[in-house]
Amino acid sequence: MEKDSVLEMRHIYKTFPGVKALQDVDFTLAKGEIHALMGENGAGKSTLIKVLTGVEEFETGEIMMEDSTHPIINRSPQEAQKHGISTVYQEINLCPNLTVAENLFIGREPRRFGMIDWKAMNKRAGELLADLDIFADVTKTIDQYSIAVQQMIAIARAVDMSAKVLILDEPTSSLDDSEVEKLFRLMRRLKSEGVGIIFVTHFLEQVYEVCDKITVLRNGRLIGSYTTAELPRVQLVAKMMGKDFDDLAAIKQTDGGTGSYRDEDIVIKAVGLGRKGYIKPFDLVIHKGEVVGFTGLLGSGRSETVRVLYGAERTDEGELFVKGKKLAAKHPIHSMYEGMAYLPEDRKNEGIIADLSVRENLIIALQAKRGLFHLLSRKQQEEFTDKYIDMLQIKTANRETPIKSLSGGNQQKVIIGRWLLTNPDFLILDEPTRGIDVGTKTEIQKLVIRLAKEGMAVVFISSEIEEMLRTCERMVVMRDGSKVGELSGEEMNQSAIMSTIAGGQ
Amino acid sequence: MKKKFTLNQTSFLLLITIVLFFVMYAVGCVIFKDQGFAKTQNFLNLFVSNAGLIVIGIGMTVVMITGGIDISVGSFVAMGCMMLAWMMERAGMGAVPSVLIVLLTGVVFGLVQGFLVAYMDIQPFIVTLAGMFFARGMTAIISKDMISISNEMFMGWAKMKIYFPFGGHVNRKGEMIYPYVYPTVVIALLLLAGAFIMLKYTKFGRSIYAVGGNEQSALMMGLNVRRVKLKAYMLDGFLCGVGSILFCLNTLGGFVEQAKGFEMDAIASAVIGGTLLTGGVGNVIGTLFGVLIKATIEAFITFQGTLSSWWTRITIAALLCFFIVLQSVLAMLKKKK
Amino acid sequence: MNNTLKNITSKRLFLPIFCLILVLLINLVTRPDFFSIEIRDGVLYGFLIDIINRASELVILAVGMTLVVSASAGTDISVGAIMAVSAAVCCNVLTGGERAATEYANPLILGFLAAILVGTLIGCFNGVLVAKLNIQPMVATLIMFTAGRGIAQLITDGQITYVRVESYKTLGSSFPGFPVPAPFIVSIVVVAATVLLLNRTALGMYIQAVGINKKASGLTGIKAVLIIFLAYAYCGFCSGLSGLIASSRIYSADANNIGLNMELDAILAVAIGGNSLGGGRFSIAGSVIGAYTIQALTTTLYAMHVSSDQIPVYKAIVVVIIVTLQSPGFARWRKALAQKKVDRAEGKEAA
Amino acid sequence: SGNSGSGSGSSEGDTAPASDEAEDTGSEGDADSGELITVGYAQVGAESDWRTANTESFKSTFIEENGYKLIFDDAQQKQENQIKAIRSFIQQEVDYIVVAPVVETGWETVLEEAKEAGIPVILSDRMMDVSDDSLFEAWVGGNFVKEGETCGDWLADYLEEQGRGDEEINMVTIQGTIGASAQVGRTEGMANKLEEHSNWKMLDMQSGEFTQAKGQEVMESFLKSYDDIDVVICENDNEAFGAIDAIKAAGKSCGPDGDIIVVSFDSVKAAFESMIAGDLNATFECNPLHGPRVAEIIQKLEAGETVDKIQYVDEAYFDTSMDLETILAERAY
Ligand SMILES: Nc1ncnc2c1ncn2[C@@H]1O[C@H](COP(=O)(O)OP(=O)(O)OP(=O)(O)O)[C@@H](O)[C@H]1O
Ligand SMILES: Nc1ncnc2c1ncn2[C@@H]1O[C@H](COP(=O)(O)OP(=O)(O)OP(=O)(O)O)[C@@H](O)[C@H]1O
Ligand SMILES: [Mg+2]
Ligand SMILES: [Mg+2]
Repeated sequence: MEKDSVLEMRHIYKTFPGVKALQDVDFTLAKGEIHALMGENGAGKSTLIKVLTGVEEFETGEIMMEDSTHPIINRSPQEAQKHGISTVYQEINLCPNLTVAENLFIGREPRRFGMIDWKAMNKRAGELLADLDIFADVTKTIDQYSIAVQQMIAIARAVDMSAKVLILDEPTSSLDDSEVEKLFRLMRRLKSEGVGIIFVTHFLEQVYEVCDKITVLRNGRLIGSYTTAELPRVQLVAKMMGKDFDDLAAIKQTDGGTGSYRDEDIVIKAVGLGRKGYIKPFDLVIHKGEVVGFTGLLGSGRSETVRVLYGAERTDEGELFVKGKKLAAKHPIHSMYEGMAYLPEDRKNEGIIADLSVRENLIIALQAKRGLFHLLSRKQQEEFTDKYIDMLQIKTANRETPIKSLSGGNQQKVIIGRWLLTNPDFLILDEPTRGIDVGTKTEIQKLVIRLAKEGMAVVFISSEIEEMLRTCERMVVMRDGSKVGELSGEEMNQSAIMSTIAGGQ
Repeated sequence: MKKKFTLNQTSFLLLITIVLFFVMYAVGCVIFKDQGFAKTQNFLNLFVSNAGLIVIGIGMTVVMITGGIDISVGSFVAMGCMMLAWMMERAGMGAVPSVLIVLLTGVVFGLVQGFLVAYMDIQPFIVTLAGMFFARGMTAIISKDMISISNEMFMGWAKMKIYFPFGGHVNRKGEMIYPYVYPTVVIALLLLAGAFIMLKYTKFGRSIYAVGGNEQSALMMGLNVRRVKLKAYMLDGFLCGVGSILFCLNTLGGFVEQAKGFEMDAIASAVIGGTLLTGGVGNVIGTLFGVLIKATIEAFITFQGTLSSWWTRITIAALLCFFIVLQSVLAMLKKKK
Repeated sequence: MNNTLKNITSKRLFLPIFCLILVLLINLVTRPDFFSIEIRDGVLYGFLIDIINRASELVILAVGMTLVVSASAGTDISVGAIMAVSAAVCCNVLTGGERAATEYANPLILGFLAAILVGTLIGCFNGVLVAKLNIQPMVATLIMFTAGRGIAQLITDGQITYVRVESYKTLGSSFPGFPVPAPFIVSIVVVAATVLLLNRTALGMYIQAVGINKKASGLTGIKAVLIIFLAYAYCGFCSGLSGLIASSRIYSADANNIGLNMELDAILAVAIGGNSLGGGRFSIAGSVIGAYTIQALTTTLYAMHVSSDQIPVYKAIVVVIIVTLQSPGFARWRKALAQKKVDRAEGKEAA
Repeated sequence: SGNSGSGSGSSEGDTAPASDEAEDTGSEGDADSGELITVGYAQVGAESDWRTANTESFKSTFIEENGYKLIFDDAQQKQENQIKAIRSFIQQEVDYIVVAPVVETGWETVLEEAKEAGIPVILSDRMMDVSDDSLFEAWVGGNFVKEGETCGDWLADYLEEQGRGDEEINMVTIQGTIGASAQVGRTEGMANKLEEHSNWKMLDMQSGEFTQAKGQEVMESFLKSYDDIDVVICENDNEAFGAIDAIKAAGKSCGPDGDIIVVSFDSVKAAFESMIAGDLNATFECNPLHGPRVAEIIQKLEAGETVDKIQYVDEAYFDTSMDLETILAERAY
């Protein structure tokens, strides 16, 4: 082993049926280093992490750790933890039935006289979260919190384990800027304590902000390891995609024709719509061809609001008009008949249907809209599937692969495809770019703008404000479950948004 | 922020169960007031006659929390009773070694089932269904004929009464009779308390919940999921051993058809008590009340005393249905709020 | 593309078929005439015919059970009791309420319809409890499991009701001039109709989607509640139908014994067919093979003169072997073993 | 709630029943109501027609007109339920407890509880295996071993009559549910007779679990294993019906004019119909009408008399040589 390195992986090979996920990959992590692992969706980042931590077995290769004289193999995450590797996986892994405190401490609960000391555990959990500025009741079960909070808790758990190696697989995908900032502070602290950190993300700014080194994977192969300072952004992207790519400048909102919408073009009109205890009544109008963003802090109720619009959640006050017709959806299908589509933020629990194939996952919404007895012919199904695999560049062994064995980003693309296929008039996208690589992300943003141009009304939620500024014409600002403002045109900029979010305080 | 006292869904379900039990018992006391439903002894009989079920319900609850199920318990009880009867009556063994052997058998049985579930990844329902067939068949292999127990020490345990110093009444012969329980009740309640503490305050206990809540997550959080499951089934096996001994102290013999359908009683008790078959949620206190509710329903039927056989079944089912639906509706109302 | 799909399905069913063949082959050792089939009285006769004949009820139940398991990740333990109710209703309609009759009091078809209707209604009741009220399947169906035989006894007044009319026995024996047992034909029709229904409509996909992820399928516009309800109703329908066959075999309604313990065999058939009891992906063919495996096992054990009270022990052992052979744990172990062999070979080469 | 059935001693409860009796029960009834003898009856279940008839015999005997109040409990074939029921009867302070035990074992403690409470216990159908005889007052039931022996004797006579007395006779038995006392007793009785006839050969025994469907399945298997079965002994009528179907399906015939002799036990009505149809040769009765006998015992105990501990009910047999139509018309079950 090189001196100073805590972890070395050499010549790692891993094959899934139909996919060579890792081929001859090397990876070295030094002490006190933040090391970015980069690559497109399906490049093999998560797989590399999984074979390291024993979730998956690798075929050949070796893994060396700082203090071991011979190669180690982790057969389970438990063994990996014993070797000082603590991990936050891409898909959040917490037990929904346990409290926040337990999720933080399970397996290493504070004990007194051999018995779990709940008081101490809750207290320490509270401190830990306060440290990270997360405000959550540690005695509540975890399923009562949004994805973002859960992600913070998963991070808190990993961080608290005082490991030698900390692995974060896309921890920031659903966090907004302030949370990301908190996380970075923490990472820097751990770094100064000598912890080696592997950091997977699709946000280039974040990489350049905290990482010392970058390792790039493409199609399961190692492209190279570089020092951050020596690898310009453009080159990084080129290495990831295998071709030159101008990542950001690509899109700019062209015609921000605010106010130029006619009343006939109203697609959605909410009057005093609300849900007691969650969403305070709000009014909202969305026109044909408009992209409206929802912004706010973590847990401000953005997701909840769009769920109410879609009819995924019962409303108990107010009215909703879709294209002038009153809609009281008892079931999402009624909203779908009116031309709505909704991409939920919780991909794992509300998006993918894990054991179904890519094909079935893609066509299922369209099928549901057509009805039970109008089965799409196999040929049609396959045509649609191929079209979207091509259009969204979904990386999959074939169309019959179960969606659960796709990489996170590719799963997301399938779900986006699912809704596009229904050809909606009103499309709700809650964090559509979560976990999607830079290349495709811009594609998706372009797609949204194109669809809007073609006459679709779109609601777009993202924890990344810049992304929203690029795509949206109007922003709805939420705070504590109520709509506190609407910004458009000139007033739509970062600082204005921030001050609206902060509101009177 | 003001911290409101809010019950979460699970404790709410438990509370419903407990309240409904007391309401039901009170109703019984009113309806059958002339027939002695309200006697202390009648209440204690709920425990006396169900000590074995309580213990087995605990084991069932534990495996159900891991997301499993054990439908072999009824057959295992039959086998356990038959083993006890055979060892003491046919092989002339003492009561103590016989009891120990049954306990050991329980643990081994649990070990094998647990191994198949945890390490071979076979579905619990199927493993324990095979266990059910196996135990029932073994019972027949040990002896096709029923065996009556007459071992002195064992009979001594069975007949030992623990009297309460109060609440007595005068019987028809004019003697004062105080309410009593058998040691089986004490054992069952002790185990219940032990299981409660184990589930709430030990690492193993919490791991059981974690595994049931989300196996994949539990694994990724670094728990040894397989070992936890194996241990849960072993504990269940041990409790089945104890349960069958308690059962045998009540029925004092072994025969092939014994405890048929007992697994359904245990599962129903656990579920009525708020345990989810999907795992991750459950509480042994709930299971105790589940048992008591079932016992009370049965007591209703017996006190009523005019139902024909088929009406008995239908009435039990109707009461069960009423109870389960009420529970579910209340839980849904609470969720809506 | 289609070929690869076929490869996967055939692989999926390979193990269950293999197990069935294995069970059948055991007989070759002990009983060479096991596989002989002859025609007696214009009907096929032999052990193999017994198996496909006797398994019919189980096959039909397994079809319904598969859908229930897939859609709700739970089991319907009331199917045996439903069989009893349907038999009771049918016989009672046909005898006009008498305990025995030598001619129909009502047209035969009326009895059949009534029985199947009642089966389906009970299925609907289960469906409402599970789908609408969110009660756990096993507990929801426990209600009918408990009440079913009571209802059947109530209908028949606690006694066995006989329909002593030759035509009533048809369904349980054979159609005139047709050498294949009638129950077998009925079961094959049910299987075929179900497969068609699932594949020609989106129902198959919906059921699986709901079983895998209820929330997600709800958001994509599938009415999960309705789908689960339908699965239970269909299972009730299947149970009603197999109740009829069982009743026709004994031309009577025996509330205590028709369909006794069938629910366990039906669930077992689903599992032996390689389906997960955790819901989701399913294969009807697998369940059907599972059902035949179970009946083959029972018939084999009878043919080997195993006493009926000890049969469960052997059944348990064979079941454990079958499911172990199919289990992921066993596959892992086999892989590890193969790996070791490769390693050793490589080691030799190196040396 | 407190309706006529359960409302003990409530005055409305007694005036409610049929008005045609109002005059003669009017005054007495009220006086009687205090003296009604309460009987707690713990029945096994309703697992067969025989059992239903058995229950009916109690229900029709212990009626208020006869001075009784019956508290009926159905144990659903579970012993633990019966134990619960007896405990409940004790709490209800009934005057007598009647038990038709699910099994013979395991009654010691609960009977002692009854004894402590001073309630006499009477058994019906099955015996109880207890160390202390004084725990129950009397037992009423059939003699299964004797039934088996009667069957053997009948068979010997019948074969003699047919001139096959010295022939080699091959038999099979479709047994009842293994371990049930009817199964044990009948198998034993038949075995006793088998010893007396060296030319009788028992080829096989297999349980048909007292059901028609299983009986048929077992018989199918027998027929495929043995070519020359002369006699089929079915340990209840239902099994015989199944066996007959299997025999016919195999292209053979049975009954008095057939190849195979079929006999069975219990003598339910359907068995008579089967004999009339010429399928079944004979059936041996197992009398379910225990109610009146138990009532008799209770009356004696009330009068302070002693009673016999063991009391067999009368049992007959029926074969195709009798006037079955007439007998059938008179039978209660
Ligand atoms: N369990 C599995 N079975 C089959 N294929 C798999 C499995 N897991 C991953 N793969 C495949 O391996 C490849 C690498 O996936 P991986 O999850 O490592 O990608 P990733 O780099 O993490 O992508 P993302 O940025 O989208 O998270 C993908 O093509 C994926 O389809
Ligand atoms: N930090 C938090 N503290 C307490 N509750 C929270 C928090 N975050 C989310 N919640 C819960 O989530 C509900 C709203 O969540 P919702 O998912 O709609 O928010 P969001 O604006 O989409 O935020 P996110 O970034 O988490 O997706 C709130 O009513 C609250 O109960
Ligand atoms: Mg990934
Ligand atoms: Mg959100």
